[in-house]
Amino acid sequence: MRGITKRFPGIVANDNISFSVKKGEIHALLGENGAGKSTLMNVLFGLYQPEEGEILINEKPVKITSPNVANELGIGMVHQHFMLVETFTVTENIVLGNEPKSGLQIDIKKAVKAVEELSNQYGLKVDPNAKIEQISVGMQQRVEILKTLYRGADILIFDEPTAVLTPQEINELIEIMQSLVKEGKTIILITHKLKEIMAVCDSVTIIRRGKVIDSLKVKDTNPDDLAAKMVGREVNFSVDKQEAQPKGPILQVENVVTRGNRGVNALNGISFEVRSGEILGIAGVDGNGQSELIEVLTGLRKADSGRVLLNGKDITNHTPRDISESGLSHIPEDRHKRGLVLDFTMSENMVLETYFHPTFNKNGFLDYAAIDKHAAKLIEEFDVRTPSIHTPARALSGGNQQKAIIAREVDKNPDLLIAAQPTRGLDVGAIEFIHRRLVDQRDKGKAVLMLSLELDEIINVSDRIAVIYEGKIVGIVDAKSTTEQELGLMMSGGNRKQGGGTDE
Amino acid sequence: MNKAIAIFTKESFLVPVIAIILGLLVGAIAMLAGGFNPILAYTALVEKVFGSAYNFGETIRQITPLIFTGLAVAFAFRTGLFNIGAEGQFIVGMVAATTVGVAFELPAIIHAPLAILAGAIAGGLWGSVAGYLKAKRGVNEVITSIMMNWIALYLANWVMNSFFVPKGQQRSEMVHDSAIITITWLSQMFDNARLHWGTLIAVLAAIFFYVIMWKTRTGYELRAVGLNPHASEYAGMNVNRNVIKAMFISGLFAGIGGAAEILGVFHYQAILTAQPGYGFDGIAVALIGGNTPIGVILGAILFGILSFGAAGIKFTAGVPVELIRVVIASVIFFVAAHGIVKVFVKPILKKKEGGN
Amino acid sequence: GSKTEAPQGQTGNAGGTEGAAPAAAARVGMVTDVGGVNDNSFNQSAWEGLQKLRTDLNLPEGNVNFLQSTSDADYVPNLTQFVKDGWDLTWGIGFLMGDHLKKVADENPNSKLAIIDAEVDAPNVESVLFKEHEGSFLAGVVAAKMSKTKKVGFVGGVEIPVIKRFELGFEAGVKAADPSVEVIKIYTGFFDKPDEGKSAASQIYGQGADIIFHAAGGTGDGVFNEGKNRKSKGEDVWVIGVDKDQSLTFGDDITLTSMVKRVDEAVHRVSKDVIDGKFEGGKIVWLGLAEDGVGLADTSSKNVPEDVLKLVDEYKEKIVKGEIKVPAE
Amino acid sequence: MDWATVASNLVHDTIVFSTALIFAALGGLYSERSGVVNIALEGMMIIGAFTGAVITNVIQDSGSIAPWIGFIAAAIAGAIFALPHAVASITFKADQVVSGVALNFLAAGLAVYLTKIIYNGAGQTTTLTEVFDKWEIPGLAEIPYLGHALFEAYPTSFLAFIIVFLTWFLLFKTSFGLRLRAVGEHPRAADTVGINVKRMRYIAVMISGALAAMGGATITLTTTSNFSHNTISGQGFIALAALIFGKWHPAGAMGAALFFGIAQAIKALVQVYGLTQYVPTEFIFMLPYVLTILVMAGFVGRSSAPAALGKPYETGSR
Ligand SMILES: Nc1ncnc2c1ncn2[C@@H]1O[C@H](COP(=O)(O)OP(=O)(O)OP(=O)(O)O)[C@@H](O)[C@H]1O
Ligand SMILES: Nc1ncnc2c1ncn2[C@@H]1O[C@H](COP(=O)(O)OP(=O)(O)OP(=O)(O)O)[C@@H](O)[C@H]1O
Ligand SMILES: [Mg+2]
Ligand SMILES: [Mg+2]
Repeated sequence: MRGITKRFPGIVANDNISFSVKKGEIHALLGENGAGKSTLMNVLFGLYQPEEGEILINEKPVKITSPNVANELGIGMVHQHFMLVETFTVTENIVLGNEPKSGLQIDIKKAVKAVEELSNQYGLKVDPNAKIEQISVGMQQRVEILKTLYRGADILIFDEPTAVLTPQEINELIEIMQSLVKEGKTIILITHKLKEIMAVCDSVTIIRRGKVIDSLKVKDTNPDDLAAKMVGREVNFSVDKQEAQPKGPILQVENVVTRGNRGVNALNGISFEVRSGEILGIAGVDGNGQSELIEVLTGLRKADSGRVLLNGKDITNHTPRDISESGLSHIPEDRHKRGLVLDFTMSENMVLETYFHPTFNKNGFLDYAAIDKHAAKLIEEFDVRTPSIHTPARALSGGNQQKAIIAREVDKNPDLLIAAQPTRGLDVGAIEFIHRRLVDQRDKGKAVLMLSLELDEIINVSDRIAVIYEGKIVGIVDAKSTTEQELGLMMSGGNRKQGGGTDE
Repeated sequence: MNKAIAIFTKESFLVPVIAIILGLLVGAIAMLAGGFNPILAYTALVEKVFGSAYNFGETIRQITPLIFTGLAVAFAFRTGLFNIGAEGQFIVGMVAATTVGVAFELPAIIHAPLAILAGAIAGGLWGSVAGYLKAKRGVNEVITSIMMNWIALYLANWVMNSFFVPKGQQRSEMVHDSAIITITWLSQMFDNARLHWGTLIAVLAAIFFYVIMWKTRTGYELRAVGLNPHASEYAGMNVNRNVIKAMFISGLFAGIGGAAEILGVFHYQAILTAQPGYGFDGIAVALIGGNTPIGVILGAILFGILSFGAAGIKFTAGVPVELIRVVIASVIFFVAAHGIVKVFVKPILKKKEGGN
Repeated sequence: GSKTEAPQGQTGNAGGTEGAAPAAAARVGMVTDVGGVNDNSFNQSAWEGLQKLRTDLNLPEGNVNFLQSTSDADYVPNLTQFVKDGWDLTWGIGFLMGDHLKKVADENPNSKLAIIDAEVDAPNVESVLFKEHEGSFLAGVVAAKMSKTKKVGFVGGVEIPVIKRFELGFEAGVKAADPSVEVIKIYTGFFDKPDEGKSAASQIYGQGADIIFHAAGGTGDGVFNEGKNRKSKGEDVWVIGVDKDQSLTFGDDITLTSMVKRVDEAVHRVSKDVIDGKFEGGKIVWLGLAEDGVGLADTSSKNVPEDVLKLVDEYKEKIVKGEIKVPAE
Repeated sequence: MDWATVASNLVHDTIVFSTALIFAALGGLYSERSGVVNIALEGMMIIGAFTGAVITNVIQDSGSIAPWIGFIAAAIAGAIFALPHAVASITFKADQVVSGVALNFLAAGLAVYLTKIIYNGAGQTTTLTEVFDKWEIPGLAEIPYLGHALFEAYPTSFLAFIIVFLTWFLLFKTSFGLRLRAVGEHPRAADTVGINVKRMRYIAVMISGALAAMGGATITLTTTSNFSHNTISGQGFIALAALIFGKWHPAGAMGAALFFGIAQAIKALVQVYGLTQYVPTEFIFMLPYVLTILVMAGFVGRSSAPAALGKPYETGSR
């Protein structure tokens, strides 16, 4: 790609970007949130038309006017937000747009066979007849990869493929990528995870604010160097924090049972406690009851039995408002669905849970001046980059949206802060900031409950780590003394530690 | 505040204006195609509306219910609901006002307000049925409100036939004078045009809309729930209650509209053979007005002028009154597809900038 | 301030009449309900009456005109339009316009108005009503005499006094001619929905009736459709039309006879009276068999046998003489 | 009167009344399955009813072929009439509800306006002399009761049922259908595999117009024999309700349409049997609507619309 420039209203997303990828390599694209990586790849895939610049494939200039053209040129893209039709089967998704036919009908049998063949060839296990809405995220990603392979892609673009995967799935994906390269495919990988770049990539291009900073061989660099190039300053990876000074329990969860969306028990008598002045991390493979646990704790889902105590007060099945007012804050895992009203202004979003407090609400009338002042303060304090407090939340980048949510939740000065996937999809700079905030909260003597699918994060940030498996805590370990191996084993249901509960 | 005055900002003001011009042009083309003289017709329209005090007064009468139903539709829109049932809410508002107006005898100072209040509450409750079914049973409010329109129509007729219509008549008895909200002196000033306090109430309702929606805690919740129910639930709002509340307030507007029509215009209720149509027209009004209260008032004025003036173009230029529907449709269409309008707006904006 | 007599820029239909009408020429207007002047029913009939007036008196085209209402709220401004414009006579067509016409009449005491099918008590309004029950009685006699299945049907529009008169008269006629004949009745609730009429007719024929009398305006078109459909399948069914001679519209292979209501005559006569200076404000005119305001269509002899027509004439005489009193409500 | 005859008549009438709704609901199905809200079914039916009546009227001297030509003309007119909705909501990314409302107004105005111009100021077309005659399926129609109920109907009714089947086949068995549904569920996904989202939606909206117009023409060419301002009067909205009620599935939409048809047929039946003595007529008139609400609230509950319904699609390529 040569001299690519792509502008959006008010922003130059790609500013004269040139970079090249060699055949058969895995090339990483690294950059902060909003650096312009996705935009660049969308240009390559024909979803956006650049204002300037040209693209060459095998040294021949090409015009990629639509994804169709990209497909024909052998470019396939695995998008971060999967491009899968939830209500279709795996096979239907894969063959969509390229269906084998017999007469007027789609030849579904032939399609299934083609899918099976491909999946065997590349070791991508899928159930061809399962509906997308029924399969795991990891499996969905394999479907995405199969989709590109089915179309005969030679160049595969992965946009943040690991952000949504469990450690096991990440390992599998890395193997898949390596086998793809062996088969002669070329891969462009967008990721924020430097470890992954070091592990699988051959070369890396770093983008900052729409410009290429550097392009180099992975073996000639190291994570600190990459991070510095990406952010423009030194980044501290290990969260430096004092020894925790835990005191009495803030949150006590006793034998909670609840049904999940599919009717079976998602929580099977889960028990644990979080003490003031500590960060409890909950590790586990996605789908083992994490989401349901948070929903029960925050009042969004009913517990069938068991008790939840906050500061000794029973809050089981209380309303979300009641629980929030009792001193619990929650950074939701899906910021777009739960965390923000995207069409509200930033100002309005900053009081989403407190608008009715006397500070903002006078006899049913809202004091917008007070709200604006409050918002301006938070935005300043948490360095949320937004053109103005009256900008709709929708217009902010993901990282800044997340910062805003954290500002709002931390500002409530809760006794317990629940942080679910607090850094998903964020760049290292933002991650550092958020981790810092969680630790600050702990140091103020508050309790923090963090759920994350990323073991690194869990191990780095938590003081104690509880492992959830099939709706139960199967063990609690000290973060300082545990290893990824140990956690991984517990997460897969092996080696259940005894006394899995709390140390009462 | 921004939202309410957004309609006056350069582009968002120009779009409807150009849409109206384009709509009138489409109408002119349709008239030429039908062998009529569009200039004569539009002149007749203007003359009809502004040519005599009586007709001008009657135009105001025509505009008033449109403001109410427009507000009803717009309010629901703002909270993420499509209230296609303003029609039914309007009808039950009429029934309630008639009931209070005919069945009770009270001092005027209480009677008329009570009758209006009854209409408001009836409309609100009728609307909240759709809200309730949506909230509790997940039934699409579009379907329920369409059905509720027809139920309202027949229910109204049943109530009238059973309790209020004298034998051999097709309408209820007159409401008592104490419940009537006609402004007699103003009416006389306008040559007996049927002017009533409902018009003032309509303007107050628009202000009420604005205040509730953008100044109060209730409005904040209603908007949040409409824009993102999941986040609202997370933030501790009762989503279901807010959906019902939104439909209640929406229905309130339409209900007052119905009550005002009875107490101010007809003074009795007739057996209905068809939907009065104000509810559906209210959808158009809300859409032309960009679902803002000021927009609704302006939209209702436009709509009212066009539809009242239609009789003028029939009378003078022989053009079928339905032509006006074509014009209104085109206006809505161009407002909706403002992308098309912007094609026309751009050069104008450019010229202005160049001039400055 | 009002400027009631403001000269309209131009009066006249499309194309207009350039040389303005002679000052003395009379102008008569009418206001219709939503049905409009081509409803195959009394609006149309009334308009035909005015057209006839125009040709008879050789009036310019713009001197008779109509305004169609799109809702109840339109009646008053539409009537007022003619009144304020100084037209010599303004007609309101239909029962439903009664109250509205009264209001306009009271507010404009110097104007002249007239109404069909409703009683309006005002010194400047002449009301014309019809004894539909008398005519319908005769239709009932024909139906009873000619039904092979001993079942006949009635399809009504909206259940208002006018239509009730049709129903009661028809039933009385049937029972008078043959008490063993059963009458099946349906009110569709609409005057302008042929599909409802068709459904009603289908049900009634399905019950074994072979003749249906309708008093449902445009809804009645559906009754004819259903009848025709069945006739083409070989069923021996008939429809009795209403208001006008409907065999002219639907053909005499399906139209047994029609109960004609001479709205056109009435409109023509009263309008002419006004022009001749013989307007009788405040008067309520009832037109029945005696006045030839109602009756069976002249074309009846096509399908109705001689003996039945003779019987009809006998009944007619008795009614006119007052020997039979047909129930009206 | 035996109950078998009553039932037979009831089913027969139900089919007559449901046919137009089936056409229109199927029309809505195509559009909405592709992600474009179609609240303009009402308007499209009006255009179909109008065109069907006028064209048939003009050529009715040519005999029993006339209604067929009118019917086809209606379908074409409907497809053309749907075009502005497609342009606004697909190309110009307008609010689809607003655009639909505009079309409803336009149809109501335009059709009557043209009628008045064509028929000398009359609010309706003259009564058609040539309309569809009922067909009897040889052999089957002679079966007692069942024959009258099911095998004696207007050709449009048979056609409607055939189109229900064809739609099901097209939607769930062919690649066109797979693509159409993909566009309605996840247009971006469809786009990235090379499906022309906009073109699919244009096609769907135009099919929608054609089918809804056929529904409208069915009414003028079977039950009313003329077109007037209230020939359709709300049936497009009922069809929309049937579509949602039927969960955007061809068979479901058909079932819902039949449900409305039966309620309408019962209305007349109840009067014939003199039940109005016990129940006021108004309550009988209300019946279909009350039943719909009860059924929706009681049994159907949350219905799942196509995921991308109502959302304009931005390619980003501009
Ligand atoms: N469709 C769009 N319209 C307007 N601005 C856009 C659009 N898409 C992206 N941008 C802006 O372009 C810039 C680059 O966005 P891009 O998605 O390429 O970043 P990224 O590097 O992929 O970030 P992330 O790590 O969050 O995925 C951002 O500032 C973003 O706000
Ligand atoms: N129309 C827009 N106006 C302003 N900012 C936008 C617009 N569309 C997207 N953005 C911003 O651009 C950024 C990139 O958008 P995108 O849709 O690519 O989401 P994303 O979360 O970065 O996903 P991915 O990393 O897969 O690209 C996001 O931060 C988003 O907030
Ligand atoms: Mg990105
Ligand atoms: Mg991202």
